Amino acid sequence: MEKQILFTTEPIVIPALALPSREIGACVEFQGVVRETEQDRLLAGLQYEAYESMAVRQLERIFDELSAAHPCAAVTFIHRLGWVPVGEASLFVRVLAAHRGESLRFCAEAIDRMKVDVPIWKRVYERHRTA
Amino acid sequence: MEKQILFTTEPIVIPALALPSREIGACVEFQGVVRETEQDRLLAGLQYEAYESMAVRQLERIFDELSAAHPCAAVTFIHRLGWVPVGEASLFVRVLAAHRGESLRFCAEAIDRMKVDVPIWKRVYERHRTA
Amino acid sequence: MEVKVLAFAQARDQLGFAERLVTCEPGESPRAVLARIAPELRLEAMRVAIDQEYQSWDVPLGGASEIALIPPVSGG
Amino acid sequence: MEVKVLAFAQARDQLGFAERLVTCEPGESPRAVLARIAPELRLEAMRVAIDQEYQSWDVPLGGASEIALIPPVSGG
Repeated sequence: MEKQILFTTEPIVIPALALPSREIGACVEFQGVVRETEQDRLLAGLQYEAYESMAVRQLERIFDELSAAHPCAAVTFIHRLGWVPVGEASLFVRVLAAHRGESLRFCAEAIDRMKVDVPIWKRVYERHRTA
Repeated sequence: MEKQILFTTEPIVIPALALPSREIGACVEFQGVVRETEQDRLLAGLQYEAYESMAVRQLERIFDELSAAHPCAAVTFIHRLGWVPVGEASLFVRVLAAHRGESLRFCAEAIDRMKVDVPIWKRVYERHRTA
Repeated sequence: MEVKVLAFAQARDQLGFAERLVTCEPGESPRAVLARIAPELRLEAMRVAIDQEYQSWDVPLGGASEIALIPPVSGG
Repeated sequence: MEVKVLAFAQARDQLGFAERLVTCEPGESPRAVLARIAPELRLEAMRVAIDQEYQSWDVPLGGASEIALIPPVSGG
């Protein structure tokens, strides 16, 4: 499958959708957005960092493994690094496949696995100190 | 939840993303695209029709029921009617929620249920007759 | 009373119309109405909606204004 | 041989550096290297990667050029 993996310190710009073939029947896009409230704390935003070279390698492996289980044609993964204010996207994932089941499962499982194994970290910055 | 349901005979124009609150953490978008090959037939496109007033009513009920199981803030549903050529989208669904799990499950189940109960029909138009 | 019968997709092809006003009795079921106006139609292959809600083929029409013939749906 | 030790997130806070070159023996494990340069560090709270692959804390470094301390990840 085609794999595009990008880390950026700029606001995420969603790439224009280009279908790689006439057999694409499903396009799933996921955006993860920084929320104001996390565990009863009011945030101003989150600070992200990554071990980029290892993260790319881990993501490629995860995508290859998932693609064997849920055949998909292409995945685009963009993660923002540095400061991300509330209301802006920290993550964008697009999956193209022939069928919706595969594309939705691939997308869900890719994010689940990223949250377990891919070396990316966020730090919470509170808006108001409560203690 | 906010529900926006639209049928259109024009190519689907994806509405600009507007977050209804600072507690949206997940945005899922699904596009269903007409594929060239379906069950070994080469298609030029599909012709869609709907019983629109009933379809809207069914979709509203499905969205309300799913929202009880998977709390989400907003859903946008756009289905194209009439002729849709290969490579163009017949369906667009956007779901906004606090959490990714709910948004992805809502989106997947909404499409599954649409395919069972919502009065929309497609007809296949072959590009080459094989018999 | 008059009831509007709507036919979609293959049901429209088979009936040869998309919409027709039919005179009915409130005690009649959709099955009875269809047996009268389209005795050849195989009802097992489709569902019926009365006033935009799926119903049994055998429920009385009551004050309904619309019957729709719903062949297997295929949106998406 | 020299190995680059990388520390991310809380590991960096605890170690006080993001990157340091450390002289090691090929037979040494990451656990042994960390015991030498940061004896206070609680290794149970984090994973280690050698040349960008997760490994056991007790595997010998061999010809590795990079050790990374990976606290629990939280991307997304």
